[in-house]
Amino acid sequence: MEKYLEILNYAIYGAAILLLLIGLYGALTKKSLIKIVLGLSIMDSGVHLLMISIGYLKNGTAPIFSPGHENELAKMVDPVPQALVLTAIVIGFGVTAVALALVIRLYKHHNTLRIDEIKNLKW
Amino acid sequence: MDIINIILLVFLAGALLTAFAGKVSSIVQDTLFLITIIVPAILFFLNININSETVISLSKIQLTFGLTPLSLFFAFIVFGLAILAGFYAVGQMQGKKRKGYLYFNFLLSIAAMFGILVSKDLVSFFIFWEIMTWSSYLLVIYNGKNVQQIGIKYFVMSAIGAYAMLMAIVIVHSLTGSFLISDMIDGFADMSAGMKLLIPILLLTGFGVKAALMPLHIWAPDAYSNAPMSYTSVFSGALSKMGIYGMVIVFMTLITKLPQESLIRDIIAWLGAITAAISTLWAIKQDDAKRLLAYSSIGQLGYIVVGVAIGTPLAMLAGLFLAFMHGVFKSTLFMVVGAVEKQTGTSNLKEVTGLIRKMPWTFLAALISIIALAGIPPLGGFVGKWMLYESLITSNHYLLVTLVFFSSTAAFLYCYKFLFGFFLGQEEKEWAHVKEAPAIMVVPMLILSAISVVLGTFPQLILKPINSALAFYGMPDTYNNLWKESMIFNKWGDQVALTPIVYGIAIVFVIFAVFLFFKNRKTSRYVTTKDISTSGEVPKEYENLTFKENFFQPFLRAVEPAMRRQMDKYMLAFAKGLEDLFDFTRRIYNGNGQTYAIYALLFVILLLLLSNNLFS
Amino acid sequence: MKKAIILISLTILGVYLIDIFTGIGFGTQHFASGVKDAYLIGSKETLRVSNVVTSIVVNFRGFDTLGEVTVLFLASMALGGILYKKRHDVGERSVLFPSTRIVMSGAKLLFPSIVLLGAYVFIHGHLSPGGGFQGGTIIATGFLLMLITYRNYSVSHNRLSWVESLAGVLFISLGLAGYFVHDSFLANVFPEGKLNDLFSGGVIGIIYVAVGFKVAAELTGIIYTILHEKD
Amino acid sequence: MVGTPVLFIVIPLLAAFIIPLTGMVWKNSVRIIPGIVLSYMLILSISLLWHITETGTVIEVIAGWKPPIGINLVFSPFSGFFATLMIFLGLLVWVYSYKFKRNIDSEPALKYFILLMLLVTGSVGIVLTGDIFNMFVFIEIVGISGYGLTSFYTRRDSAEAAFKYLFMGSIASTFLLLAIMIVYSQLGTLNIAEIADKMPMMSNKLKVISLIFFMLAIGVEAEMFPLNGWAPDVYTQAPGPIGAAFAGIVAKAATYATIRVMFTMYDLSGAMDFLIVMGILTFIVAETTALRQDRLKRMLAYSSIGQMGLVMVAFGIGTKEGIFAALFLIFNHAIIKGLLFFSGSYLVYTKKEKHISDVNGMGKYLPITSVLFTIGAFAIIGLPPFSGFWGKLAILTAAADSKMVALIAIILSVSVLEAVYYLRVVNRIYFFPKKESMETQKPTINALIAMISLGIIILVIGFYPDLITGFIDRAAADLMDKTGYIKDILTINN
Repeated sequence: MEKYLEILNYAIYGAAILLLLIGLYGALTKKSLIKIVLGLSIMDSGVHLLMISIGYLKNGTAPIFSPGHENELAKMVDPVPQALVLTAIVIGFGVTAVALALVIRLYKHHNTLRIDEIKNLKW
Repeated sequence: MDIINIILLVFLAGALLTAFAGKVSSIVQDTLFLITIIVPAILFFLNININSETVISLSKIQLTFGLTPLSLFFAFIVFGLAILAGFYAVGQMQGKKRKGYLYFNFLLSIAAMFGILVSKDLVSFFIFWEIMTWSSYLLVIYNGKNVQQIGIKYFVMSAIGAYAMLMAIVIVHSLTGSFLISDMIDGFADMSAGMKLLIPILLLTGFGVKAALMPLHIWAPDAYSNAPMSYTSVFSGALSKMGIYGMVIVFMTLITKLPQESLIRDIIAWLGAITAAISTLWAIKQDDAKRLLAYSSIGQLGYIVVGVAIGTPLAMLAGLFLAFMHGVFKSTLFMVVGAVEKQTGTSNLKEVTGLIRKMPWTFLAALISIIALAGIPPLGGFVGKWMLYESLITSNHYLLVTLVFFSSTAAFLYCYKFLFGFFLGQEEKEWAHVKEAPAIMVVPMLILSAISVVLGTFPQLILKPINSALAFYGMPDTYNNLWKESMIFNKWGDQVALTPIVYGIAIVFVIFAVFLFFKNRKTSRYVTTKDISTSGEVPKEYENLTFKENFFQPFLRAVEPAMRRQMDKYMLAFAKGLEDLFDFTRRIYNGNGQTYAIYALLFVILLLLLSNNLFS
Repeated sequence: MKKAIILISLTILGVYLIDIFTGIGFGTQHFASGVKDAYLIGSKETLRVSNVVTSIVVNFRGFDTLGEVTVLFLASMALGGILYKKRHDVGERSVLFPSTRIVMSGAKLLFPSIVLLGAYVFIHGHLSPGGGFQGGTIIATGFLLMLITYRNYSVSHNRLSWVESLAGVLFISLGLAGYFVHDSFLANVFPEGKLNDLFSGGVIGIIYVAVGFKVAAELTGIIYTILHEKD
Repeated sequence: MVGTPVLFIVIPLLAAFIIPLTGMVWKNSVRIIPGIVLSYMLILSISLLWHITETGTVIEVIAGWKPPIGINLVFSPFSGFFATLMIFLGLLVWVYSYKFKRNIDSEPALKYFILLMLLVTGSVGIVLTGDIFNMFVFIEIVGISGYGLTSFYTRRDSAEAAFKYLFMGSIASTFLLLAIMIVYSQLGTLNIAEIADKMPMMSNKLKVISLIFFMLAIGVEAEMFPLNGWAPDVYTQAPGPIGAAFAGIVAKAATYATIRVMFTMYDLSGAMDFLIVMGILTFIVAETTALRQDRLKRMLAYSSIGQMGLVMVAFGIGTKEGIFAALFLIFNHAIIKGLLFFSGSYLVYTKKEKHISDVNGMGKYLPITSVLFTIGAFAIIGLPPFSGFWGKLAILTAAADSKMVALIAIILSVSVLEAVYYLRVVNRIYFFPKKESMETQKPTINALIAMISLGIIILVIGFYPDLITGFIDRAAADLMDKTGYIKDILTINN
């Protein structure tokens, strides 16, 4: 039983990696630009989840010295990945916004969202 | 500041000034151009000092300049031709466009040749070599005819040669830790066997391109014939000699230390001889005088290479002597073509006829140079060829001498074709207006012709510097014992043995000519070619009585199999194949962003799978 | 074929990733000594900021945040460039379904409280979970709500620009104050105060407020630009 | 000393935040302020570059926290060389495009200058930062300003190019985060110097895999072979001078990142050989593709990619000579490619398709631009006496000293191709008849200033390379001194 729980511990890693792979799969196989952007976002989320879970400590607390918990330093989870994820999320948001704007323009320009039809620039 | 630096700076400043002086006035530009050629020449010859060295120190590299006797000899050729061709160019460029462009590149390539000769280290050698290449490249495409093919061909071949040389240079540097030519020569003996073979081959490739050696010669016919003739005379006369200069150094210093010495010598000599033979045949076939001379140049360079490659003292003497002679007479001939082209507007041998009376001085120069080219005594060409044959025979290269002799004889055909085409034959109305070229063009030709004549009788004038040049690289001193080397010299050492005979013949000839002149003074009458009505049939105006069409057809038909395989075509096919291949490979950039992302994924996967082997 | 290759590749990638991360282990301390402890102690002792993530984001790694804010700024600027139209028609937006009266009134009702919540989140960023980014995002959602509910609701671009720029300038000026006073960019120039006080952590709280304003303005601007696209 | 490294980042950002406000009042300020800021950065970086020759590397900590706790900026001879070069080129791009388009007063055109300034800032940040996650942030800044600049012209296929760039860029950034996290999970630090110091503690497997992810991420920006599909599109579709900025600034910064990661952070033995292989692949594929291009800017783009491949090879050689060669090549590439993009975009300015045949006969109509293009072409081929020659000589010497004869042969044979396609263009400029009905656009004064100054630099360095070899030498020595770098940063007392 404990062994299975041990494996369950890794479920969050598994989920994150699965998200990453799903996102990548979507970005690489879907033809619609919107779906590709979605895929990229999902991929990003997967990595963010992975980052957060790396910093986790078993039975840890949030890295906040709230009143009454000022001395729980050893139990606190690693705050660094959380800070990094915050930055990464914001950056991911910016990139997604730009991507969607580009998609809008591509659609206006080519009147299609299929990536394999938008190939004016090649070779 | 050493004199060499000053000369180079004068060249550079002069070139820049000349290029822009066209905005001021044409005369100023011409004057500046000539000054820029003459001043360095004077400076140079007033300050010849074999032992001095100038070093320009950069943090990584030291550029060393200095003179050797060999480079002094070549500097004679370069400066002499440059001055004469310079005057000629001023005449030829009268009223043409892009004068500044021509002058600039002309000066730059002269400067580069000078730089090559005074370079004592490989880097500055290479720098000047490349400057020479691109400045001559810019002149090859000067006429704008088919530049994409001709220019690129020239540049690609040059680049192949230059990069082979560069490869040799950096390898030498890595092995000896120095760029100095003398260090290369000293350190050569200690190199590994593979490097010993690789370095001379790479260097010879580099020099072989400029010397138009088979199979690296494909650029030459087009390049020589497409450049303006004032420059081609330098191009063929002096610039190609830079290849010979390099070859002489390689053969005298590096090849001698090789175990495979005789093999390489034979291969290069054979290549030279084959070059000579094939290009002579091609020259016969040409109808354009420029191309004819271009092929002829390649052939002549072939002889020179044979001489240099065989490498016995006599062969070396012959090679370098021929190099000098070739510079003299071939540049005269190119000048002749240029003059004819300027006056008639074409250089096609089929079209232009009967200029002998219109351009007598040009004809005289052409005649003398053709005689020198063909190797007929008593002009300079004969001495060189004799020495070459003799050296080949004494070193037991009988097959080689046969081939050389064959091409030399075949050369008569195109010599005749050239002379006949322009100057003899019937006078066409079309060319009735043609006048003699301006003096500024004719005088350089005549001066060069005079040199051909003088050297035929007094070859020692030039053999002496050649001898001291060779002695510098350890060749036994032959100058005082020339008679031991060749039967063309008499025991007194300084005269051609045939000279009395030649003089005898000449005197008889002159007396006969004078006799004829006086005898026929009253009775002679000028007739045109059409004036043959006495034989019963009056030719019409339009009937072509010259036999310029299909000149030497039977002969060409006989040698045609030998000419069917053209290096050009193979190389072009190769280039085409490469381009098709690249067209295929560039399809990996198929324009689909998703595909690029898939590449990225595959890149990662591949690296992950190979990671154990890649990194450890 | 292509899909098969991708699937296989992704499987391989997945196997490698799982292999790595099971190797790393979950829920345990992976490294002997890292910067983590220094951050925890520094936040408590020196900066007196109880939310360690905030002190990392704003102070220890404040430079990242500056870059992050710049990324947002750039994104809104690039967006404006990409979706640029000659004349800004501020007229009605096209919406699939016009909102009902209930939605309209509800939105009006919710909007102030959303903004207030956002403000609360970024003002207390150094005390509790939350901060400038989170608060700013919440405020932007308020604007989003208004924008999708009311067809002709408009936000003044100029006003957004002002907020955006001033907040950015405030952030950098506070940083530069540290540069001039303590020779180190972003160094604290205000008194630290007491742990778990609203006015604690010196500049950190103020910077996070600036970040909150900036993020709110930028996000709103981005949403506004995209919503104004006609297809 | 005019300031410290942090001002390289802070001043442009401050300006970027202020410009929208001043722009409301005085429209031209949007155009002028970036120029002032870039000039200030140039002065700052040059003075710092002189300063460090006496005092050694300048390390600045942010927020008063010493490394590895805080983020630090490192202005060493190596990074300073890069920073100065990039800022200089950025300033020239600004000068060139000051009045690039007549209709530049419209709103998005004004954003151009801010984006340009932030592109330079981001690249300088990549180079100066001593923190791997901070580097990620700066890479994203560069990326987003790159997307914005690429899609600047709404009429062209620029959105397509930008989307491809973004697609690759976001995959890259995902993997970059992954790699950073793997490293962090093992070593508990993000500081490059400390990572390098602690690297032996990491298991070999994780080392290799994280390095691969790093290579994917940075390889995209550094235009490494299978990852560079976006690059030619972006170079082509972005406004002319931005092509120069990508070649001279972004690619340089990415190369710097590659070297920092591979050389300083990791101690894997096969990494350098790997760099050589990837570099030579990039070089060959890009140059052969460039040979078959019929559009001018696309040709220049592929050529630029090829040159970056050569730089990678030079770094991969790994000896001090190799790094010297790489830095020299980088310098050359920045100024020469800059000149080529600058002059090339005027040669085909009026043409929509920008075919190579559009330059036919331009020598007569745009004489100065044509001469400058020719100088650039000759220089990039590596002909003396232009500066390109010294770079080529340096890399060949370095390769020869490391006994890589085959490498020399490959480089030289591909260089022949390079000569071919550049000379094709030069031939067309001068010796082909001009096409019918073609108007030309004379370069503006500021564009001429930018181009001529680049041309002069090419010539001056060609004649007297010692002007910069000192800096390059110090930079190479600085990079080679890995332990010195780690020690400098970890023992700083500020």
